[in-house]
Amino acid sequence: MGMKKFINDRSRLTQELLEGFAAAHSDLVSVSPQRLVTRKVPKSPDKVALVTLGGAGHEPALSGFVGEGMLDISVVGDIFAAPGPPPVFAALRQAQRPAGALFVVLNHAGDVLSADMAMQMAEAEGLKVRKILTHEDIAAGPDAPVTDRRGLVGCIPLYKIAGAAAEAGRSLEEVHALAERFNNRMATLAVAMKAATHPATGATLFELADDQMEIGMGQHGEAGTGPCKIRSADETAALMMERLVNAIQAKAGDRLMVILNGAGATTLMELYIVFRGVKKYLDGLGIEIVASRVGELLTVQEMAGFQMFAAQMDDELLELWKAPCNTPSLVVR
Amino acid sequence: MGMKKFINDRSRLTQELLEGFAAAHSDLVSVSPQRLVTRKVPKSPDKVALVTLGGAGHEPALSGFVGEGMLDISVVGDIFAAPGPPPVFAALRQAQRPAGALFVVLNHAGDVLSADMAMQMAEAEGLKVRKILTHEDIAAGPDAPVTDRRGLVGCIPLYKIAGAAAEAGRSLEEVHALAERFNNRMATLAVAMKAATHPATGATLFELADDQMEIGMGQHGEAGTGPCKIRSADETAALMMERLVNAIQAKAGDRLMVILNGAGATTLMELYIVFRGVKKYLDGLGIEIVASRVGELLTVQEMAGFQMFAAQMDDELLELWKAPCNTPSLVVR
Amino acid sequence: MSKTIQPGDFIRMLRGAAAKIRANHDRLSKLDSAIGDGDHGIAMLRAMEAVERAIEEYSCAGPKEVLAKAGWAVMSAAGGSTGPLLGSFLMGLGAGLGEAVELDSPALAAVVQRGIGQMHSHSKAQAGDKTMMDALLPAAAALAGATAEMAPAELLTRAAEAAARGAESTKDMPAKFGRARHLGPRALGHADPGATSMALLLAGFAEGLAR
Amino acid sequence: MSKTIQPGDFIRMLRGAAAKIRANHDRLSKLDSAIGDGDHGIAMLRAMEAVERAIEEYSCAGPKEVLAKAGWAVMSAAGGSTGPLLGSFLMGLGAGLGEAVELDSPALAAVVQRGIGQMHSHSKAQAGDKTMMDALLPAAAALAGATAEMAPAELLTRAAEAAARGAESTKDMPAKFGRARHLGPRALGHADPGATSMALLLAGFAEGLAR
Ligand SMILES: Nc1ncnc2c1ncn2[C@@H]1O[C@H](COP(=O)(O)OP(=O)(O)O)[C@@H](O)[C@H]1O
Ligand SMILES: Nc1ncnc2c1ncn2[C@@H]1O[C@H](COP(=O)(O)OP(=O)(O)O)[C@@H](O)[C@H]1O
Ligand SMILES: [Mg+2]
Ligand SMILES: [Mg+2]
Ligand SMILES: [Mg+2]
Ligand SMILES: [Mg+2]
Repeated sequence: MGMKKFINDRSRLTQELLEGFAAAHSDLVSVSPQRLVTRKVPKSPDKVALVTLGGAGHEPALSGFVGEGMLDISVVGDIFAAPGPPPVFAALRQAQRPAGALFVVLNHAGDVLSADMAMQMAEAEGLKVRKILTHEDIAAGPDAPVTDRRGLVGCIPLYKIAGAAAEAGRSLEEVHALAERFNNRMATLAVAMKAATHPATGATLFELADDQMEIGMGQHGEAGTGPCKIRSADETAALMMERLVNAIQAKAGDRLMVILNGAGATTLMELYIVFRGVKKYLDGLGIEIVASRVGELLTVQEMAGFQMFAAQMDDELLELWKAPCNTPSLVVR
Repeated sequence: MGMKKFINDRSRLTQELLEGFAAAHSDLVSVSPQRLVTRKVPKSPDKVALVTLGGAGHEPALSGFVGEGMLDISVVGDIFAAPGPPPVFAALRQAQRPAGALFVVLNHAGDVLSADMAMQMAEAEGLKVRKILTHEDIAAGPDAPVTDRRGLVGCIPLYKIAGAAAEAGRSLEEVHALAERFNNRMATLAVAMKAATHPATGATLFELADDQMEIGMGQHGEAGTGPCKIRSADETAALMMERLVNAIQAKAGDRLMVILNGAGATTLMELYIVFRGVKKYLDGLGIEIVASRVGELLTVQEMAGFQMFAAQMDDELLELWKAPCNTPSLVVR
Repeated sequence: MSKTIQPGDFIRMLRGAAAKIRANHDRLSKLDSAIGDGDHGIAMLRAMEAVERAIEEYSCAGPKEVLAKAGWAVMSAAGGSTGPLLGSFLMGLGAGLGEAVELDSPALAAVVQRGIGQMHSHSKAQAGDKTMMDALLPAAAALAGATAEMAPAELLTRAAEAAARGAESTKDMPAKFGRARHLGPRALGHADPGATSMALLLAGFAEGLAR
Repeated sequence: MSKTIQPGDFIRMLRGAAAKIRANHDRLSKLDSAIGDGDHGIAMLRAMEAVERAIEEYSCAGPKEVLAKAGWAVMSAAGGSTGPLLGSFLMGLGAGLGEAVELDSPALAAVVQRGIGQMHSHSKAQAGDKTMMDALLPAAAALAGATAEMAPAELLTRAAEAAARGAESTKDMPAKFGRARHLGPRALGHADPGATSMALLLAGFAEGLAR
C-alpha cells in the first residue's frame, strides 16, 4: 500500500521532523539530542518554567508552542507515543529554578505513566515541580472518571494562560492555581470524518464509511460514540456545542473561549462555516464568545474532522489569554 | 457521491465562510455585503493602502492577511473564482486616499480580467492606484511568457513586505518599487500528491495514481509537468529547490527567504521534513536561509502537496519581512 | 417577417438567451469539467439570472439602461472569466444601441459587433485560442454581411450558425487562454465551453426575436 | 538439571527474551493493530535492542548493573506504554537481585516477583483489565509455588506457561487500560498484545536459561 506522504525513512520521522523544525525556527527554539525542545532565549530563573511532554505526529502541537509566554520545554516522543521517563526527568531537572516549574500532562496512558515516573524521580531529588493533568474530553460524558477523559486541544490555551501568568512573575502556587481554574472550566469534543495514516506503520487509524462521521473519537482513532450519518455544519455545531455547554454549565450571560481545532484535512473554510454555526447557537442561548481561535493547533496527520473546545472565562483568564507570546505556531502582539 | 465536508448549503459556501471568518476575527476585520474584507481599525490615510482580490476556497489566503502591516482590503470571489469588476472597483474607490493604493493581482485569467476592468474604471475616475501582478510560478519554465506564469503563494510575503513599507509611511512609488523588486526576485514551484474536492460542485479537481505525484500543478488542478513516481522528501526537496535556485539565479553567499506552503492535507510533519531537505540542499550550495515560513498560507481545499517558494533577500526586504503585523493568519511581534 | 426591430426587442432577445442557457447549462458545466473547473454552466446560469433581474428592475428605464445594468450585474454575479467578459459584451450592446429608435439589419449588426468588440478588447484572445472569441469572431464576420433587405431574425440566425461552427471548430484547438491553457494538447477533442455558450447565447437572441 | 543459578545467568535469560521477542514482533504488532495502534511489536523490538546494548556496555559491571541500565535504556527507547512498564520491570529485577551470589528457585522467584511488583505499582491495572498484568499476575502466582528442590529453568517454564494462559484469557476481557480501553466490548475476542509479549518474555527467560 503506497502511503502518500513526503517522507524519507519511516524509522527516522521524528528525528527528521525535529531537525526541520529546529532549522525553520532557529531564532525561537533549539532541540537537544534527547528531544527536549527548548526556548532559544531562556526565561529568567525567577519566573516559573512550563514543561510538557507528548508524542510527535500532532504538529504543530506540542512543540510549536515553545517560546516566550508559553512553554519552556516540550519533551517529544515518537509518533503518537509518549517519550520515556528518562528524558522527561531530564527536562524537569533542566527546568529547575528557584521559582519552580509547572508540569503539564495530557491524560493519555503512556504520557501519564512517563510523567508519574519522572515526577517520582523529581520528588526523590527534591525538585520544585507541580503537575497538572488535562483531561477535558467529554466524549465519555462530563462526569466520567478521569481515566476516561483524554487530554485534547485544551492543553494549548492552558499553556498560554499559565505561560502568561509565569511570564508576569506569578508564583508557582499562583500559576498552578490559575491553570487548575482554567482546567476545571474547559471541555472538548472531537468529531472525525476521514481516517489518517500512521506515518511510520502506514496503517489506517480507523475506518469510516463514505457517509459517516463519528463524534467523540480520540486523536489516535480511539472510538467515540459510534459512527453516525454526516450532518450539516450547523447541525454538527449545535449538537457538539450543546454537549460542551452542558459540561461547563454555561448559561446566558456567560463568556466563553471557543476553539475549533482542525484535525488535518478539514479545511479552514469548513471550520469557519462551523464556527458560524457555533456562534449562532450560542447567540441563541445568550452566551458570548469573548475569545476564539480557528485553525490547526493539534492535528492527527491528514485526518478530517475537528475538536471543538469551550471554556468559561473571567477577566483574569481573558487577560492572560490576550497577553503577548512569541512561539513558532502562536504569536500574540 | 458523498462529499465529506462540514458544510451547509453548497451555494452559500463563500457567504457562510465569510460570516464565520468575521465572527472569529471580529477584533481585526469586517466583511461588507459586497464581500470586501477590511481592517477593523483603518490605516491612516497618509499611508499607502494595499488592495487585493481573489476567489475563496484557498483559506487562510487571501483575506486572512488583512490587518495592520499587511492588506487593507481583500475582495473575495466565489470558490476558486475571481470577484467581478464592480466590487473590485468599489474596493479601489474605498481605498482612495492622498497616499494612494497599491493593487496586488495574482496572475490568473479571471483575476486579471476583473482587475484590468476595475483599473480602467479607476483610471477613468482619476483614482491614485498602482497595480502589481504576481506571476512567480516557474512550472512552465522561468523564461516562459508572463501569461504562463501563475501567481501562487508569493503574493503573501509580497503583501507583508509592501504592507510594512506602507505602514512605515513610504510613498506609493517607493512601496510599488519595493514590491516589484521582491516580485522580480521570487519564484514558486508546486507539487501535488492527492486531489481535492471542489466544495461547491463536489467534483474531484484532478486524478493522480496511488504511486504518483505531479510537480508544477497549479492551485486549481491545472496540469504541471505531468505525473511522476513519488520521490522521497529529500529528493523532492532537492529536485524542486534546484529549479527555484536556477530561476532566481541564487549562488553561494546569497540569502534566501524560503516558504513551504502546505496545500491542505499535507501534514506539518511532512513539511518540516521537506524543509530539512531544502536546508541540506542549500547548505551544500553555500546559500543561506535568512527568512522562512512552514505551514498553510494558501491552500487548495484538502489537496495533498505543497508550494515551495524562494526569494532573493537584501537587508531592506528582510527588515520589512520582519516588521510587526497583526492579521488573523499572520502575526509578527 | 419585419425588416426592422425596436430597441425594446432587445429585451425579447435577452429572454431568449436566458431560456437557451437555462436549457443547456448542465452540458456547459460538463464541457468545462473536461478542460476547466466545471463551473461554466453555473456561471452562465448566474449571469442569466442577473440579466433577468435587470430586465425586471430597469425595463421602464428603457432597453439601453437594461443592457448597461445587466452588464454591470453580470460582472458582479457570475464568477470566473465569464462575468467580466459577458458583462462587457452586454455593456457594449447597450453602448451600441445608443439612442436608436428603430434598427434595420445593418444597424442591429453594428450593435452586436460593438458588443463583440467590447469583449474582444478585454479578452486579449485571438481567433484559434479556444475561447469565446472563436464563436464571436465568426459571428461578427457573418454580421458584416447584413443588408437592409435582410430580416433581423434571419441575420441573428446566420450569426448564431457561424458561432456554432466556430464553437465546433474549437475541438481541434489546443487552449491558449483560461484554465484549459495549462492542459496543452490534452484539450484537443473537447469543444470550448465558453465558445459553446456564446453560440447558444446568439441562438437564443435569434429565437427570442422570432418568438 | 542444576538447582541453582548465578546472577550472571540473568544475562542469558535476557538474551533468551530478546530472541523470543525478535521472532514474534510481527505477531505482536498485528495484535496491537486489532485493538490498539499497531506499534507494540516495534516497541518491544526497540526495548530488546536497548537491553542488548546494555548487556554489551555494562556486563563487566555485573548483572545487577546491566538490569538497572537496561531498565533505564528501555524506558528511554521504547515508545508508548511499553517503555516505562517494561523498564520498571527490569529495574525491579535489578533491585531484587541485589548482592545475591547464587539463587535457588525461591530466591529467583522473589527476584522476578519484585520485577512484577515494580511494574504493577506503576501500571495501576488490576487482573482482568486486559493488560500486561494479566500475564504477569498469574506468573507471579506460579512463582509463589517455588521450592528449593525445583530447578530454576523448570520454575521459569511454569511461570511462562501461567503467563501464556493468562494472556490467552485476555481474549474474553473488554479493555480497561491503554488505547484499547476506548473500544469497550469491541476489544472482545482479541488477545492483549502486552499480555502476549509478557508471556513471550518469560518463555524467553526460561529458554535462555535452559540453553
Ligand atoms: N481571455 C478570454 N477571452 C475569451 N474567453 C475566455 C477568456 N478566458 C476564458 N475564456 C472563456 O471562459 C470559459 C470558461 O469560463 P468559466 O468556466 O465561467 O470561467 P473560469 O475559467 O474562471 O472557471 C472558457 O471556456 C473560455 O471560453
Ligand atoms: N497501565 C498498564 N498496565 C499494564 N499494561 C499496560 C498498561 N497500559 C497499557 N498496557 C499494555 O500496553 C500494551 C500496548 O503497548 P504499546 O502498543 O507498546 O503502547 P501504546 O499503547 O502506547 O501504543 C497493551 O496491550 C497493554 O498490555
Ligand atoms: Mg470554469
Ligand atoms: Mg471557475
Ligand atoms: Mg500500541
Ligand atoms: Mg503507540
